[in-house]
Amino acid sequence: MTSRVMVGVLSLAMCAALGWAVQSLPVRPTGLTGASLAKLPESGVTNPVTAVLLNYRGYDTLLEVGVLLLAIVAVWSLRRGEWPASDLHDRPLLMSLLRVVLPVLVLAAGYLLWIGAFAPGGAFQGGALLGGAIVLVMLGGLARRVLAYDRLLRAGLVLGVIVFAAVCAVTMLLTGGLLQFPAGTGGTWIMVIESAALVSIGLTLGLLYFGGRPNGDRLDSEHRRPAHHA
Amino acid sequence: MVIVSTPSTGDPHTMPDAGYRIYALAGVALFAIGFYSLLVQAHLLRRIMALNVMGSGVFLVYIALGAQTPGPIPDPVPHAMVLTGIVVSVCATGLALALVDRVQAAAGDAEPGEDA
Amino acid sequence: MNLHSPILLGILLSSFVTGLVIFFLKEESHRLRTWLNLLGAGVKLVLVAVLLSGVYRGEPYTFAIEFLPGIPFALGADANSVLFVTLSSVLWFCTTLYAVGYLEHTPHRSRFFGFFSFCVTATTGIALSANLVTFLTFYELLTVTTYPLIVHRGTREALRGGKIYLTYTLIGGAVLLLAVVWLHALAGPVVFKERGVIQALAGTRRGELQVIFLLFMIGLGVKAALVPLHGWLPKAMVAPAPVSALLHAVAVVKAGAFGIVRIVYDVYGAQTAAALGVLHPLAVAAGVTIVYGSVRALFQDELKKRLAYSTVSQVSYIVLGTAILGPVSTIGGLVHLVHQGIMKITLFFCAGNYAETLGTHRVSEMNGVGRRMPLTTAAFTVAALGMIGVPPLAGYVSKWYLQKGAIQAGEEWVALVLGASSLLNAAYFLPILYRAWFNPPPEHWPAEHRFGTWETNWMLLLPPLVTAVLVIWAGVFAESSFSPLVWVKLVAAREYAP
Amino acid sequence: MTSAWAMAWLILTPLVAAALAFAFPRLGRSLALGTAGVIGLAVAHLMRLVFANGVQTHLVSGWGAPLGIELRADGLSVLMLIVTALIGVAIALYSQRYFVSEHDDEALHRERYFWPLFLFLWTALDALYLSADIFNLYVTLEMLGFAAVTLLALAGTRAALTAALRYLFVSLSASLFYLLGVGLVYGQCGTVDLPSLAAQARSGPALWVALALMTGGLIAKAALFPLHGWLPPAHANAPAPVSALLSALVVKGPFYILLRLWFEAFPALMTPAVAQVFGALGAAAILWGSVNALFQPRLKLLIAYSTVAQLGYLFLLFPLAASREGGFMAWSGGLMLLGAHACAKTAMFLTAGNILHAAGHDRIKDLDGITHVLPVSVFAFGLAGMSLIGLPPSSGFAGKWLLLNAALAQGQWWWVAVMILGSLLAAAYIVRMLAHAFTRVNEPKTPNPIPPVMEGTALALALLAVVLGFASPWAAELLRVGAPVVGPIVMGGSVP
Repeated sequence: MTSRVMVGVLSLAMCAALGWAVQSLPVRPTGLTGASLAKLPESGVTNPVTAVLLNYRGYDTLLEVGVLLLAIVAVWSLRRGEWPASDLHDRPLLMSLLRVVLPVLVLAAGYLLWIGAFAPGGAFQGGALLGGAIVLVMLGGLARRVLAYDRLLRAGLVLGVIVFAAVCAVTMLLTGGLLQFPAGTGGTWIMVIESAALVSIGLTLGLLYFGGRPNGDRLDSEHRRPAHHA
Repeated sequence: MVIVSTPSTGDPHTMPDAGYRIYALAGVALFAIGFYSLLVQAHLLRRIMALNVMGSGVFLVYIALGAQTPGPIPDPVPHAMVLTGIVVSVCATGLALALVDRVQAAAGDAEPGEDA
Repeated sequence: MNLHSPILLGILLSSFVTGLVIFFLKEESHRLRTWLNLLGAGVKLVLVAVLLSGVYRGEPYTFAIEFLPGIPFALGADANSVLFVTLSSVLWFCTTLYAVGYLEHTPHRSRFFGFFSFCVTATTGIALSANLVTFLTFYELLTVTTYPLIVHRGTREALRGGKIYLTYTLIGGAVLLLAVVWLHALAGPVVFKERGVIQALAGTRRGELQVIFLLFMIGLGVKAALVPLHGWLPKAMVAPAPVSALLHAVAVVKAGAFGIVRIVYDVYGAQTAAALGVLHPLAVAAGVTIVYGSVRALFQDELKKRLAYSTVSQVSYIVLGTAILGPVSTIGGLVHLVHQGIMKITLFFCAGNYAETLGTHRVSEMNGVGRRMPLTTAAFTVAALGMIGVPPLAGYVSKWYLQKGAIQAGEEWVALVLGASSLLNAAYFLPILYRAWFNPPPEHWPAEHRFGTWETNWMLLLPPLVTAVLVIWAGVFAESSFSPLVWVKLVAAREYAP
Repeated sequence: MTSAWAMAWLILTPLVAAALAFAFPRLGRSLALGTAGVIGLAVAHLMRLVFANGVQTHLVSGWGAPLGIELRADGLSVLMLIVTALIGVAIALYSQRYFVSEHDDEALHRERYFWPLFLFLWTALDALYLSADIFNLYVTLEMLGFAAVTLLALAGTRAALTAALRYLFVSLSASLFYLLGVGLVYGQCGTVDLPSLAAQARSGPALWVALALMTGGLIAKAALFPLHGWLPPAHANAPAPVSALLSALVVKGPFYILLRLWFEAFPALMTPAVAQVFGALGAAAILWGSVNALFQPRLKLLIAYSTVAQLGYLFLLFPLAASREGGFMAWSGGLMLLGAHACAKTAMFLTAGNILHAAGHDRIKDLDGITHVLPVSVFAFGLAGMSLIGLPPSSGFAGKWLLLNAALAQGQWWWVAVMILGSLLAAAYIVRMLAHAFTRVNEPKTPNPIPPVMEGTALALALLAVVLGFASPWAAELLRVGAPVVGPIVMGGSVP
């Protein structure tokens, strides 16, 4: 109990210090709004957030796509995934909902990807929708065969990193700078990167929900050993 | 995620300059609450949630910083950073959940540390 | 780097490469290992002979590569280096032969001889170091490479001895490191040079230099077994006899004593050290050690222990000679570096022979060993008499110069110390000689082995005979042109040159 | 090849290789070796450029600060990249045989996932050492932490999983502290670019709090006393090559960021009191870690506690390098010690892996006579131990020499005492292990055979830990490029 009190005091003290720090932040700081907007025409997109994500700070996003892949590699290394539902005929309502919702979700994901260049949206937002669609698919117990197809899944998961890195290499050959797009082509390159990223992000988010490597993992099917855990 | 209400949507000269601070203060409060829970909660799932609360606090601070600069358009840089942070935090949560499950499968209970 | 640098490197590499190769030899390739050992020791002897003549002619020998920023890893050869390197490489050759014979049919010989060779590499490195950091490097390497030799037998007792050894020497090493770093922080890179290199600081940094000197003496005093830092030496007696020979005569205590010589003469400079007032306390410490070691030796029944305390006492003659200002005592101290080495190694070889051949480890078991092993006992007798200081043997020469030097320097109390020590030496050596020659041998020796023609294995017999001859030669021909004494006079002349 | 290409190779090669190693699990081994080769060449090239032309900067996407991200390679970065590459190559070699030597499915599973995770770890470290942007550093830190935790969990034992979970919680919360700190810095300064922050040279409550947050997070990640509790179970229970990676490389990343923050971005906040606090924590780590190492029953725990102690030495750099007199000596000494520790600790953990493999356990009291069955490994352990103790001519000695010299020149003798005491304690715990190795046993057990590459890698690194002492002038020259501290590298008025 005393330790709780101590932790409480510590947290309060930290909160107070943080509040003090926030209060002391400048009222009219420089920020980067002006700079972001000024360079927007050169970035190839008109949505400033997308410009920051994929152009000004595109390098962050490259690593971030790497982190996403790393997360799925990590989860797969830890355990096997589980199917939430066994029999989809038990859930007629879900099935009929999915028939409507799934195409809409995929379409919406594509739309978000496209609109990201001009307005709020982009690969991450689209990817989140796509991930949601995959979760629904799994909840419905659909597409077991596809999701058990290890090679395909792996290809989809690494697509984002590979395409991003390829774009890096190609544009670097053209301009000599990392992630520096030839003048006027920024929008195209960004769209290439985002399209690949959309697939990988969607798959990653969906498969994180699955929570482990699919049962079709080649190593498992080769050896057919019972699970030690899960 | 990026569509965030900011206090500076109107004419910057009529708005209080430091209005964004209330959001930042809420953010640091969330951060502190999350930190407290992280230290006092024993249940692993709650600790993961505590980390997410801390993360949300941090993101709220970043979002508030977007409104720090005057003008109708918020600063896109911290917003993009939050987007990156959220993706990382999703990954972290996924990893943590998988690891907790492995630990529970190996140990049979959710309390860590007895043989650390 | 000049044409001479390959010789300096060669002296180190002759044993280093030998050691490396031996590590990878199979345990069974006994013959190859023996030849490699002797080849390495022989090559080293030849190279040292070349170096000796070169330095005598006044040729410069230097070798340096980058090591620490601003401080090279530097080798060189001055008269002091050559004295020590000659001593250790000659005795090394004898010890190698002896060790081959001694360790026949025991396990882990490749490991043993590998570290054995590394050990001499470190010792010759100490001798040839041209600056303080290089000296420190080899000094610590010596510590590390000796440990596996001390614990070689792997028994509880051996491990305990090894632990005590490391405790003392590593702490000593740490103190030495502190002294070296501190001096560098004050004076910048320190290169060994006759008459010292820190005169410029002696006026302004007197207190710090005194403390640093004390740290140096503690750091080096551990290996040189200055009382009260000598505790490891008797405990390290658990090591095999060739290792004891190594510890006492060739490498470890000698490295400590040589280090003290280096610090006093070539870092501080005798005159500067005297002006700082640090020599007199050192002389007193040496005097105390001399008497204390002799007294303790008197009460040891185990032969190797008695010899160990005798070493504690005798090595401090070197320190004493160094700590008394003036060329004559310098001669006495330095020449004892050589004389103590050849006398003590003879004694340890003989002690090992008794143990291996007859199984006798104690003085009380030595009745009549002279009749059973006349050659070994003759060598033992020569060395023991030399230690006592009977003319015309080697020890007499050292003591005579020490005595004369002390009186010249006005330190009459030293004469008392030397007199007392000689009496004590006689008191602990003469009874052994009497027993060995005049008491009747027992019916059965504790554990007797027969080795055909000779009284013991010829590889065990030859080394003590050779070193005993050296003891006589160093005394009788002290004033000839090929003796340690003549060389030492050269060193003293350079140190005290106007 | 421009420095931009060298930097791009350093980051993209391991990233792409990681993705491919995941997509094609059978290729993992070859991909890692290929990556090691490419990275070796790229680091060598970058080093050449830094020596020839000074600090190398690349504006990613061509924008430049404050809008864009900068990659920057100065002497410090290059040194860290070299250390990473050395250890990375060694681990890539060692792991060629480590996992498959057991021949069961679990081992195969571990190996298949080891390679992509290892390559991600390498990506994260390379990116971390090249980044000049404190937000980008956050992303690299997270990548580093995820990869490290998962690699540890690969061991699959209960102890390892529990340690991994604890490590993950520490790592994630520490990252959030860091991230919040970055946010406050941005709020105050309007930039997250290190050189721009340095140019602003601001102070104020927000920056103090921000720096405190970031420092707290980074200290926890770097396992500085008293936040080191997660380290020993984590490093001791991981598979051998992972233990080596964690101890040699992973904890160095956050330490590096601390240097960048305190010495480059906010030197104004580095008051003598702050410097002394860092030093005091470091000193406590040295003593606490060393004393604990003395009493550990298992070899890998001993080595892990030794890491706690050795990390303490790195933090002595703060009080010693902050001073003008001998500042650069301490700076280069501390960083040389970092490299020395990386080589020595890798050699030790790999040796421990060999011992575990051969003997089936690593209980120190039952390791009698291990020299007779694993002479090369024990020799490697001894050599690595020399470097940890700081015996000349090892690289550990070179580092300690410079630190000691700086401390004495500045009259901060208390750090001298701590360092010397730490060395003696290190000697004690290393001899504790080695003494068992020399014990005579009558019937040595027949050990499991060890693939030669596993013994060879350990020995090579141990030798490197010793002979790199001779590379210290070179390291000092490298570190001089873009160093944030000044001062001579040799003290004292040179005596004639």
